[in-house]
Amino acid sequence: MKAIVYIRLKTEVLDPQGQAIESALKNLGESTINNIRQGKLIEMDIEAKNIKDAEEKIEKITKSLLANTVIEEYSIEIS
Amino acid sequence: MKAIVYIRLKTEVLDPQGQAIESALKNLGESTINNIRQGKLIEMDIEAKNIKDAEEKIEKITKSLLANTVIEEYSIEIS
Amino acid sequence: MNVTIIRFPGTNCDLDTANAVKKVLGIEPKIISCKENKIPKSDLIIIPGGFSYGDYLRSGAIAAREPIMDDLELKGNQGVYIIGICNGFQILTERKLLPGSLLKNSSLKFISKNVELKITRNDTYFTSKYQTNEIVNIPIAHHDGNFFADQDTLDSIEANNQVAFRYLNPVNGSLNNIAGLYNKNLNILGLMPHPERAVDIRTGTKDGSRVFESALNFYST
Amino acid sequence: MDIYESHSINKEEKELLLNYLGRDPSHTEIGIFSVMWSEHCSYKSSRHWLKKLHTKGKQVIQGPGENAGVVDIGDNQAIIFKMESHNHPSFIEPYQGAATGVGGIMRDVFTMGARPIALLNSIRFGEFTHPKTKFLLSGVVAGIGGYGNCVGIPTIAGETGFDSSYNGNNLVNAMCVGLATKDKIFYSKASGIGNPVVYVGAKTGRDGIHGATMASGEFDDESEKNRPTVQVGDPYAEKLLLEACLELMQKDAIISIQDMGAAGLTSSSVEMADKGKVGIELNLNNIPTRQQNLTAYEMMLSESQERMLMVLKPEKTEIAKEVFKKWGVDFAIVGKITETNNIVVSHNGIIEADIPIKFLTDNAPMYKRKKINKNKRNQKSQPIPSIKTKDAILKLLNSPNLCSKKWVWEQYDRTIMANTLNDAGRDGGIVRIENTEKAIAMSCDVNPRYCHADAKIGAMQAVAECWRNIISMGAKPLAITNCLNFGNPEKPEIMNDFVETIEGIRDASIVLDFPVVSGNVSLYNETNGVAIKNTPTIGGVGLIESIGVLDNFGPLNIGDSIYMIGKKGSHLSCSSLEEVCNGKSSINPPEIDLNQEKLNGTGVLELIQERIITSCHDISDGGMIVAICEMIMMDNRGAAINIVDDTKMIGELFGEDQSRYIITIPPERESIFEKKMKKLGVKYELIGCITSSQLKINDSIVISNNEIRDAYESLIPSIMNNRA
Ligand SMILES: Nc1ncnc2c1ncn2[C@@H]1O[C@H](COP(=O)(O)OP(=O)(O)O)[C@@H](O)[C@H]1O
Ligand SMILES: [Mg+2]
Repeated sequence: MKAIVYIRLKTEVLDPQGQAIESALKNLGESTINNIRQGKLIEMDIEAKNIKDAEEKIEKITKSLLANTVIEEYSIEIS
Repeated sequence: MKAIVYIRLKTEVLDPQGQAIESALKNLGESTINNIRQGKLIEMDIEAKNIKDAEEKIEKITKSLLANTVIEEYSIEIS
Repeated sequence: MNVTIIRFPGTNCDLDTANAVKKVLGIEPKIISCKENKIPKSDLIIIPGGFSYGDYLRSGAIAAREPIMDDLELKGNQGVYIIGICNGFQILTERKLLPGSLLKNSSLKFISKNVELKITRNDTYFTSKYQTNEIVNIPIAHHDGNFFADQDTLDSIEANNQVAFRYLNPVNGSLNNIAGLYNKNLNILGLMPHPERAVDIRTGTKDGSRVFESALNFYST
Repeated sequence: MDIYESHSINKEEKELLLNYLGRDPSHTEIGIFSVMWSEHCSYKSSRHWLKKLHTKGKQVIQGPGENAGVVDIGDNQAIIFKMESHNHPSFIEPYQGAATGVGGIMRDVFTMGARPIALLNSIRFGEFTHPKTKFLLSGVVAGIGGYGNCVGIPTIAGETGFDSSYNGNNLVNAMCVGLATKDKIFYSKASGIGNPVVYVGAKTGRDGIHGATMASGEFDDESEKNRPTVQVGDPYAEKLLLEACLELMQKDAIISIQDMGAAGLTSSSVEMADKGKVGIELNLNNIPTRQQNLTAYEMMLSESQERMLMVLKPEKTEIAKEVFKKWGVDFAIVGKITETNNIVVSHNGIIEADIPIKFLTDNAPMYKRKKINKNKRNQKSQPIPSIKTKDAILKLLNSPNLCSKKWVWEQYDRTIMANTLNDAGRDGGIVRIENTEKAIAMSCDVNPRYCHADAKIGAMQAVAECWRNIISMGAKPLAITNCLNFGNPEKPEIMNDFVETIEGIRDASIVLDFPVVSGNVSLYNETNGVAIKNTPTIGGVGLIESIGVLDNFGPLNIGDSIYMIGKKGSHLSCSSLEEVCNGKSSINPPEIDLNQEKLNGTGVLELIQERIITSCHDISDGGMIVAICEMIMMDNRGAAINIVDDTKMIGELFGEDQSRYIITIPPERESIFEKKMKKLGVKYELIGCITSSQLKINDSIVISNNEIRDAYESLIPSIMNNRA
């Protein structure tokens, strides 16, 4: 199975990268794009009996390693 | 409208981050997860007449700024 | 006094830190690998700077989950003194032994320079040789030193007087200009500046020596 | 296009190859020939001329020809250093191109047994206003910092330049300096028939298999994206490889060792065997790979980073394996040394290549390309437009080439290892040797404007400027490395400049006893027929025997007198003033008298060593006044300058006459100083004194520290902070 974990900074955490991209776009004359935020995605292959099993496993590693829940939130997609 | 750009390293480009995460998981005893690759996601609000218009705009800024097409590939999602 | 330095793969300030301890305290510290099961009995444990595991994923994230960190946490809870310098600070926050988190510098660039720091209090194990409110000059060299904590956490840090050092001028976006931080019990210190690079006037500043001298002072009295 | 052409093997080379082999080569063999006969590996245009460099001296332990040069610094210690270009990769992908450039040069140094102690770099970009410049500058600087900072080696000096000739070809020259024990230096010469050939480091992927050397009918079925030409650096892997190699080097297990740089496994195995006059056999099934199904061709040509090849003592293989296991680095026995004098490559039981090594090395093509001397000299110098002196000073300080490069070097960790003795912004960098009183001073220099005007004089000046910078830091210059960046050598005028450059470097290094111990050539830096200005970057190292001499040296003291060493300035053509005010410069650089250079420099060094003077800075680009401004800004002081003859003011302030220094002396030591200079026959002149603030010239020109600082420091941030 394939899994993707999407990791985003919590809304209240400042995102200087998103801001930098936004101001670069503004400099290029692009003003219709706003609220840019940058996150991560982590993709992997996983061996598991079924989707639920996979989900549990991914949830576990995400909480324990992939995301830092002090500043980040995440979502998981399995296919 | 909201747009998300997903940016991934091209398949054959070395991904030291993915490798490091994978071996960290192995050290933590997790051996059913393989081929980890790390990518980015960039989210934004966009004003556009319609989806097609938005897509074109996002495509343009992705090529020119968000993604490094020498080593990365991307996909765009608009909602 | 027994000083132990923990080295992770990618740590690169281990030797500098050991040299500083030797130079300032005349003590030969023990450098151990994070692959050891246990940390030897120590009066002071130092997690030095560097790029543990390449700083991949997040700075300090992978190192914070090493088995040896269980023992470090245990010792920290028992009151053993611990310093995390730069990457060591990041590891300690990732392990949640210190509150908050260290984000990318607001400039998004690596910053290497000497900065002025204000000593917040001198009644701790790590700062007794400084004066309260004294301004000192110590180098920083990091990409992810932008201290962040949610408002409640930040309020409690301030209320408990847990800030150890503040940048005199904003450098990296840190909230409240926090450059270094104690845990509630004041036995764990994390700081972004590198005191081990400031122990010899020939390299520009000697203001970092007193972090180590304070520890020795405490030990010998 | 036939398969040879698509591998950049021309008709004559094809004939030569077929003649040598007496049969049709396999695809893998064509690949091997193509990389080994490429300009980059074979030095086919430059080999003949490089032999003319001056490479000897009693300080030299190893000159050019090994992975890096080695000089003696006494006490059984040696300094190992080299500079290398990564121009093309950093134009395609600035971050990774620059990062892997740093990684590559570091491996060249630690492969010889040295622990790297400092990094330097010389980087050049197109005009400030060119659309790509910002992108390239920010990527290159982040890449250099990203790699060196992570491995943990201080990047302590370098130079950053801008010129329209680099619009289509930026330059990234990285230098690494390492410290070794003199009797524990490792070389690449393989020996011992039957000894195991061992691969260590990162796994091999399809990185960097270059389009030009591979596009061919049968290979087109693989999609483009499967063949990334861009290598991604992994500094974390490098750090582990570095520590593992240095640890193994303590265990008397290594017979020879060689990093895998350009042309990866092919060139490393061929070079090791060639040096030892032995054969080598590789079984590619044992190569650690990142992807499945790599072909022999791909494995032989891959330029994956962070890899090394070694020949080990057979009885020590297990010990070696343990060391690498401990550091988490791949270790594989991939072949053995043979007596055949051939390189034999097998994969899946099939012999993919079997080539006599000498065909790839000694017998590789070598060209004595045509050269034409198009004398560009003697164009009339252009009149300097009338500009107020004060405005001219500020304009120069605010120009791309002379302004502060703090924006650049603040991104480099300069203090790691805790031995950096002077901060950036001085003449170069100094690092102390741990547990000794010694220190090493280093600098990289070249003035492409002079080299463009006159290749030979420009080259002499590059060597001399580097020498001067090292002297200014109180060090005795030891030796140099170089990176010769030029356009297309098939153009006779460029070839001519290349040859004159070598002559210039040779002449200067002979007179100054500053031999070349390593280097690199980068040709074809051309886009759409426009070549870069000749850029022979010189990187030098010098020795400070006792760092005590630096204790009261450096910071300016109010009341000290300012002297100039050397003759009064007057030469304005080809100067920065001309370039900045006229937008172009004339083709008439200042002359250089190497004997005078030596006399002045030796005198200054004695002044520092005898603690007579309190600070020193060389005069280069921008002339005397720019040097003075740089000095007073560093320490936030002022200066009062007297120019006796007002009509000669511009020449004295901005002239770029060579072999000159600014020094400061406490008034009470002036008489010893003067006596000494007279005895040595060195010209000097009192030009003013250090004050607490502002620059004052003849009471008529006054510039505040804020004005100077603002002009000097604002340019790059104002442009760069304007981007993502
Ligand atoms: N790319 C760079 N990397 C590191 N240091 C640099 C770089 N560019 C400039 N510097 C530093 O800035 C200072 C001034 O550079 P430069 O004008 O080239 O010096 P000089 O003319 O004395 O050789 C030097 O200390 C140099 O080391
Ligand atoms: Mg200089």
